[in-house]
This record gives sequence, C-alpha cells and structure tokens, in this order.
Amino acid sequence: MTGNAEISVRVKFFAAPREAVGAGQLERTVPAGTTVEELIRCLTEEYPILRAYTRFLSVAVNRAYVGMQTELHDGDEVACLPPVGGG
Amino acid sequence: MTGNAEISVRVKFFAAPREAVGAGQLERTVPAGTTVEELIRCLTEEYPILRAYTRFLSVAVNRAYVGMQTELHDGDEVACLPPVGGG
Amino acid sequence: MTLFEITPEPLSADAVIARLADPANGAVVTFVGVVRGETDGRAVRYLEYEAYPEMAEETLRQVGREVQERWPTIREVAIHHRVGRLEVGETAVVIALSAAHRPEMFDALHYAIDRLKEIVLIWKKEVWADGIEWRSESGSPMPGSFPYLDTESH
Amino acid sequence: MTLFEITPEPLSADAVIARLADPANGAVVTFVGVVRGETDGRAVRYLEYEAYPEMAEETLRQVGREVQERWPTIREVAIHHRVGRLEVGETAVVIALSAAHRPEMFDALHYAIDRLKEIVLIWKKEVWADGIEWRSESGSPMPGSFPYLDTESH
Repeated sequence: MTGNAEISVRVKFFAAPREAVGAGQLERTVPAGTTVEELIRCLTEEYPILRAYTRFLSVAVNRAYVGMQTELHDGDEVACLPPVGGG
Repeated sequence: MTGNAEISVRVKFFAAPREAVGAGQLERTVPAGTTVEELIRCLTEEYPILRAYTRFLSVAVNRAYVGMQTELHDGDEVACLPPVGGG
Repeated sequence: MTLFEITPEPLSADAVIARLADPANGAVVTFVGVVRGETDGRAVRYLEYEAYPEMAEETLRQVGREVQERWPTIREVAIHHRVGRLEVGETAVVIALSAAHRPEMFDALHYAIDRLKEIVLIWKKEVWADGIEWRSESGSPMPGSFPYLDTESH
Repeated sequence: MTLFEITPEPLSADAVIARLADPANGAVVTFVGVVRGETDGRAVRYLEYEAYPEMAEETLRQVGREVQERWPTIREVAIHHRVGRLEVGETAVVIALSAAHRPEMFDALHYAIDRLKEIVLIWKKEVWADGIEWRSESGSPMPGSFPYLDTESH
C-alpha cells in the first residue's frame, strides 16, 4: 500500500448478505492499493454478521469477476455475490 | 357377399385425394359384406384419378384403423387417410 | 379446459400453458411450430392445414398418453393444432408439458413433436409462388398403420 | 426488441417468442419456470427474486452465446427473467430458442436453463408459511468463479 492517497469505492450487496448488512450499497474510503480481500476484511470487522457469508461470496469489480488479490481503484464498483439462484 | 341386402356407407377424403375426387365426403350404397378393399376398388373405377393415391392411403372405419379385408356395415364412416403432415 | 384441441383460431403459447395451471408444476416446456418462409429453398406463400378433427384430437390425446407412459414424471400434456390457411410466421402447433422438475422434460418434448408429426390426422398443403404440394413429414407410409392399399396390384 | 431482459413485469411466453419473429425460423422451443407451491415438502407462500441487473443481463447474453457456440443451428435465443415478489403459479423465467429445424433444439434448451441457474446473477428468497431462505440452485460455490473468500482462514 502506498500510504496517504485514498480512494473511494462503492460496495454492493445482494440477497442474504444484503439483508444482514441492512443495505444494498455502501460507499467506503480506503487507502490506495487496498485489495478486494482487505476491503472485505474491513467490512467484516464493521459488520461481524458478514462473517457467516464471506466464505460463500464471489466478488466482481466493475461487473467482472476478480480474484481476492485484485487492487482497487478510485470509483470501483465492488459487488459481493452470493451463490446465484435464478430460474 | 350375401347378395341382395344393401348397406349405406359414408366415405371421407382428405388433402390431395379430396381435391382429386372433388368432394370431402361421398355416400355410397354397396352390397352387404363389401370389404374396404372392394369399396376402394369401386371408387377407383368411378374416379380413375384416385389410382394415383390409393397406394398411399390408410383406411379408418368409424375412426379406427382397419385392414383391407374388413367388412363394412350399414352406417359405417370410411375415412381414406393419406400420409399425415401435421406440425 | 381442453388440453387437446384442433382449432381454426390463432394459437397462443400462453393460452396453452394456462391449460396446465397447477402450482405443483414448476417447469413447463413448449414446442411452437411456426410457418416458415421457405421449404427446400422455395418461397412459401402460405400453408393450408386440413384435419380429420374427431380422429385427430384422439391421436393428440394418444401422443399425450404415450409421453406420460414413457416419462411418468410429466404431469400434464396439452397440444393445440391450428387448421385452415396459415400465413408465414403464424403458429401451427403448440405443445406444452409440465413437470415439477426438469430433467426429463426435454426428451419428452422432443418425442411429443416427432410423434405428432407421425400419427396425428392432419395434412399440410404448401402453396409456393410457383406451385402447390400436399406434404407429409416423411413422405413414407404412415408408421403403425396397416399396409397401404394398392388397387393396381390386385 | 430486447432478447435478454431482467424485468419486474409479468412475463409472457408469447411476448418472448415474438422477439424471435423471423419467418425462416420454423420451430421455437421454450422453457417456462413457474413458482411452485412447495419446495422439499414445505408450502411456499411467495418468492422474492433479486438481481444485479447490469451483470445479470450480460450473463443472460452469455448463456445465449454459449448455446449458439455449442449448437450453431440455433438461430436466436431470448431469455427474460422476472424479479421482485412472485406468487405461486407466476412465471419467473422464459427461455426461447428458434431454429429452422428441430433436431438439436431440445438439448440446447436443456443446456440454457441449466446454465442460467448456474451463472446468472439472480437470487431467490423462498418465503414459507414458517420461515424464509435464500436459495441457490446447488447450494455449492458458483461454477467458474474464483475461490470463495474466507476471512476466517486468513
């Protein structure tokens, strides 16, 4: 992480984790260079109930699936995606 | 065939043979004991154009498929059925 | 609520599906046969379908019975076939099957349309720009029926 | 003419089929998913479907692309999925495939609904008489996605 620069990201929740968090979308300011994994860990400290869901979540950044070590950038849309159930 | 007793049958045509005969339904009086095969032969003499179709026809009497040697009875509905083409 | 019907009226997939209405049935598959604009490379102007309605509706029911004998998980079958003059793009047939779960429905639907084309007492006249023809699915004798009459060989 | 759509409005098989309108397409198969009155023996009161619409419509398109890559004779694919509260008997999803001829359509339709349930970003909450549950088709991790996060193991 690069220190003092900060970025703003939008975090989206759906289905059970959305209800657990109590919001479909959060705005968070984090240090530049924060990874998906670090963001999720911060959110889990803020919302301990999320811990029940994190092992089931995939993450998409700007509507594309990404790995846990992906670095976030200013303005990113980070979607926390539980297993799907359409049809 | 038993001779003087006569029966009346209704003959139905569909699709190409209906157009060839020019009618969807005919009433014919034939000797009691006439078979399907004999009826069709009579009709073919009356409508020579039917000859082009007879080898493709199945016959149903009173809405059930029957064999060529089936004897007809008064009031029977005899349907001349070309190969089907639904769907 | 007629599950099996020969009708001169336009067909609707929604209407046929509605005949199946049963909340236990979670999945419905349908086959919709539409009049194509060409056959064997020739432009079709329109089609005329003709039926032997009393026997045709009974053979539609037979298709339904056969499907349910082969795939007992199929809950309901409905088949509507239109007759009369049909323009290109209009629907000639709708088959709908319902089941609580999906696995076998697709095979059952495939069977239903194949069998309909084989045994249901409906005939189709194709009217092209340059001619007409009564068409059968196979061009070959009707499966399952007795040997065809041949007055010339007697 | 939107072939792939996530919508809160009631669905119609006829409307989805109409999106495919092309006289060259003689056959259409559809899958219609209806809200069932029970799941695992428990009475369902209603369902709530929730989507990530922008990504869900893209994954619907992906399902369509996959179908056409695997079965090149499939001419068109349309998929509409409803979201929001759905009562028992209402339609949640309609998939329609068209082709000039029939042979491969049934496998393609089967593939499309299975794949939709695997990858499309839609979630379903079942509301029973005695409880609720967010359900996924498999209960297992989403195929094709990266290993799930597990903050407890780090």
